[in-house]
Amino acid sequence: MTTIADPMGFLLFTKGPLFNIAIAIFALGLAARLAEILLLGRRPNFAEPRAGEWLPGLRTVVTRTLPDPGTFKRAPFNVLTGLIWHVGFLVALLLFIPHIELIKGLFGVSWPGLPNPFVDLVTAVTLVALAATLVHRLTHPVKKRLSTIEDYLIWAVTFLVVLTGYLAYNRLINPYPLALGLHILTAELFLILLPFTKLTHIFTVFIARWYNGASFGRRGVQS
Amino acid sequence: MSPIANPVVNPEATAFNLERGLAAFRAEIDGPVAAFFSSCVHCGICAQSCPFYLETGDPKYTPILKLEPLRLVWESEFTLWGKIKGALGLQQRVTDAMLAEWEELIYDSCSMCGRCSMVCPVGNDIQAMVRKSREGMVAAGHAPEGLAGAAVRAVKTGSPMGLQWKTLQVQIEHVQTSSGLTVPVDQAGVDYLVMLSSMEVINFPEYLEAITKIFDHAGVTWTLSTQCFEATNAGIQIGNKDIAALLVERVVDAAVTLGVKNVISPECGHAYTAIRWEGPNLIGRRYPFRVFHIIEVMDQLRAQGRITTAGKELDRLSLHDPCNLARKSGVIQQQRNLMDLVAEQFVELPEHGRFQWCCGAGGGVSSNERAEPLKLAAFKRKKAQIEAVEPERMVTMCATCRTQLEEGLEHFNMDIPVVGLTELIADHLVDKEEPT
Amino acid sequence: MTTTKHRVGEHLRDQGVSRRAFLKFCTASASLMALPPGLIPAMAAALEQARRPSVIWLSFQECTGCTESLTRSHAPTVEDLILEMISLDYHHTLQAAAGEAAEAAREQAMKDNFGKYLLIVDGSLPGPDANPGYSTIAGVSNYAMLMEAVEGAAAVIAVGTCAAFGGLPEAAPNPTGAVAVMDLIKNKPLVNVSGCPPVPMVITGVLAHYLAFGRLPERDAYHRPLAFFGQSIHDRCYRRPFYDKGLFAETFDDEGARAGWCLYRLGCKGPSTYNACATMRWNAGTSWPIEAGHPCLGCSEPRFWDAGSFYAPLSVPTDLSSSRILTAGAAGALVGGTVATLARRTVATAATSRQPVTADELEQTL
Amino acid sequence: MSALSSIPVRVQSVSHGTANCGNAVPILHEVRHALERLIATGEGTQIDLNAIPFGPEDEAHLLAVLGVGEVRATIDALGPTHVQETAIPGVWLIDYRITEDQRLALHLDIGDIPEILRTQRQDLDTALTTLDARLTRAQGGAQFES
Repeated sequence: MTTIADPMGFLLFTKGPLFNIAIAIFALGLAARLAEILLLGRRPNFAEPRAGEWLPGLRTVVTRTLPDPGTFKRAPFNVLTGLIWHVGFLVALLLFIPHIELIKGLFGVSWPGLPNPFVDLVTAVTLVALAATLVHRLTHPVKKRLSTIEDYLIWAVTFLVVLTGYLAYNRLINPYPLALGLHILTAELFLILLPFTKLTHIFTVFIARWYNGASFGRRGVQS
Repeated sequence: MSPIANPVVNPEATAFNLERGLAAFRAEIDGPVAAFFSSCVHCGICAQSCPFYLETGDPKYTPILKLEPLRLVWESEFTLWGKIKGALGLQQRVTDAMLAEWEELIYDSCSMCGRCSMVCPVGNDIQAMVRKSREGMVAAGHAPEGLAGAAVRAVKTGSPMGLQWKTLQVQIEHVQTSSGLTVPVDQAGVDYLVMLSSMEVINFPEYLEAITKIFDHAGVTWTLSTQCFEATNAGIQIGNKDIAALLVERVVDAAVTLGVKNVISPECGHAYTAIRWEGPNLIGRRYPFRVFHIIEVMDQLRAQGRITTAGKELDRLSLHDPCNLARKSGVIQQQRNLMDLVAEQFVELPEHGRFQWCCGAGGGVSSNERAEPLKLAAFKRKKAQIEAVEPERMVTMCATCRTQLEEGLEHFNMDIPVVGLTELIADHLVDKEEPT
Repeated sequence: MTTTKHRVGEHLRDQGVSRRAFLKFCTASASLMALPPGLIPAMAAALEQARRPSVIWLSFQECTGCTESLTRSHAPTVEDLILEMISLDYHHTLQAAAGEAAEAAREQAMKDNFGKYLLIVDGSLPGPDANPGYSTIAGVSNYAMLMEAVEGAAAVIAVGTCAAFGGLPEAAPNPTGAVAVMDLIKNKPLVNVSGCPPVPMVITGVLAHYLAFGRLPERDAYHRPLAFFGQSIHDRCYRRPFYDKGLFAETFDDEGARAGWCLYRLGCKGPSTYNACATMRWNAGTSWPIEAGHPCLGCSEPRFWDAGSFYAPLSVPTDLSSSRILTAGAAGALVGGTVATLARRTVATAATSRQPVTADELEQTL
Repeated sequence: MSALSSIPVRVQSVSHGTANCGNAVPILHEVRHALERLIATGEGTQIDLNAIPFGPEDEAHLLAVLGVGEVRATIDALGPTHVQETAIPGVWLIDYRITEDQRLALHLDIGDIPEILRTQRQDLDTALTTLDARLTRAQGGAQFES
């Protein structure tokens, strides 16, 4: 049956077999990707270190979340829209109660959520900020030059995940099983694409920041 | 791992080619490179940290874009996804033409200042990857002529500028005459082996006299080595570990011959990072001595109370942190401690220390004649910083930075002299005559 | 049973129903059909003139819960009135006749009212490809009986989730090869009154609509009457304000449960379930599952038996297995490990076979 | 599973405050709009309270706000129907019940007088004949039953 004719069938397909396929591809792809990185490792470093690596590495993992004041002054729009939508996306992903239930179902861990209207507002802001990042990508000479088809694909998938979530929550697509099914479907697309595209940065960013912080930290610089 | 001469060199064949370059790129890929490329989201923030982009406005100078050849090698040969794409014929490959196009990006428009590595939101150490990319560029025959020439001269004459010991000898005699002190040469078992940079010897001869006075004042035992006086490393600048290792070995050999405990890198940025951080890895073993920058040594002496100064400079002084020394080596507070000894009015540039802006001449840009216009363009960022605080003089501690600052300020008709911090300290040592 | 020649108005007048009583009946019916009160006069006029139709009720793979729901509905007077308005000619559970006499009554009604009777079905039935022996009546397979009866039907009403969507018999692994009525009937007007069981007033509401307007009501994608299935339980739930505020019961015995907070986290399927429980309620309008403190099971939706645990929140996948994720992750680590090991070898090979650069070579380029 | 008796059962009343009355207020606003329309155009409105998702305390809250007015009538047709004017003139509460006193429907009627209270025009057709018959019988001295 088609999606329109059988929305509940569509929802159950996305919640059942497709979810399993998506999570399997995600887990496989991500584990492969992380193994690729971590097993490559680093060559031994014989230079006398000025300081340790672990703490500076961990510090950089945290501190790179916010820009230095100079960069913020030079690229406030880029920095702000990026920060806003990332924070919004994470709030919606991790603090929306239905999502917490999903994570609890998957991994057995849970935490307190935020009131739905607050998450709803955050989601709306996230959508606006995401739209702004697209405009910025299409207009700023550097981003225009850097961007590949993959960048636009990833933007589209990310935007659609948030948009369908917003539409489903606000029940702007009817019937609801169709709306929820579309949201789950786009989220699964996101999961499937994650290990094979730059979406991997969600996980590798911690490794990259750590390597950076460790390398600078070893030389006595807080990076 | 000193370089082994290839036994089957065919003089007819081109020494460098794409395949050799790709092999060199491949040999550079490690976990951090994979993590960095996996994490880049094309946000473009690195461009906001690059003087070459900011002052030209040309997006091709975006730092991460300079790494495209290395990224392609990584993606096509080191990722499952790239291999799948390759099997489907969808994977872009590095070509000789591409490397030719990238030569300007990797050499002329990058001073390896590392500012991009400091601001990248996902933590990519872009500067380190430019260094790695240069390995592939050299092996593929796409290194700039100016850098290749410097490397050849460094290997063949012992100095990238072709400077001979006999020239230095003349200077030593001049210093001894003017200061009345002895410049120790080939003294075994002393605390410090002092290395010099050719540019310093030629452009800023006052440095040698300054350290002679300071060490005499502080009671430090030290020496120069006739076996090797050159601290700079053209192999690092061109980006070739074989040449670089050969040059590092010379320093190590000299230090070992004299049995010194410490080696002092001069007022030069890349010489310090070359010998301090890259050197042991280039030769594949730890040193039997420690390495310090002259600024570190002076600050240690200051902290030990072995440097006593009198009087202060009364004019408004500001400080340029060399990238290699500050951001890339963590020597940031030391020069400020020393400035406090001798400066009445010290003003910081708006962004300094680890977030300072490059003068535009590092990373081999100054040895690459072709890059002259870009070098001058990048300097405008420094110029704007200097204009913001309006100092009467600039102080720095790297011969390359100092030359660039002098030339740049002169180009823009700004009457701001540049002085080396070591000389400034030497000028204020007690129980010495007024400087001439 | 009385003759079908009568019009509804006359028939009721004969039963001694006054105008005010009729108006009251129409008001109740409009309320059942969720029609706006403003339409009551028009509806009264239409019902007055309506003819009493013959109704044949077929029960297949079902539990009689739907019939129970209807006959035990809270408003017997109104139910009586509606049942007065139809001529229920065959319902093997309710009718007095049994055996061959019952089947004869069915045959007769079908013959007499060919093309005009209303066919009501409850229960799913083994499909044409399944073993017909799983469910027969008087030796006739459900499939054969349905196809025969549908021939002369003016419209079909599938009552209950089994008839509408296959329901429990169709749940995995569906041993009887059960199918829904709508899977077999494509060329007749059909309405699905789903629910396990359906709200009784919804059944009578659909009948009243058919009587008053001579056609089936507007339907959704699942052929359910929009008047009753147009809005989800969630949208009509009196606990919705708690959902909107983010106040949830997390166990059946916590403060939130006692304070009547939203039951989403206890597995309520209200957001994805379309039914009239929230406004019509059950048991004489006394209460309904959510008001009683239990999450909605989603019984009026297709495949609700196979939609995961009744007590798992809607956002949780139906077929969770963390071991599957771990297996995939382990496989990925293996693949990645292989790739990385090969890559390390590539690096090592490149490093050892790399031809060192010499100053002589560089000099040649100058 | 443990025995049912091992499950502690506590009956306690929970004070909801106004938490469960969230749906009464929108209805009151709807009544207000209907009143404005009645005043402006004379057009009446019926609101079917069965179609509103009411919590246990919504209805009580709504009726408490509307209050009790002067008129109270009961219609005996198909069970009792209670018509009650609220304290708001023009707002009537009509409670349709069947003989077992179970509710069929609950309406708010915003108008001069609810339709069901009026004499039905169609019934007037029989008014004269009914009266004439009774007159005849009255003149004959017969006793009446209602």
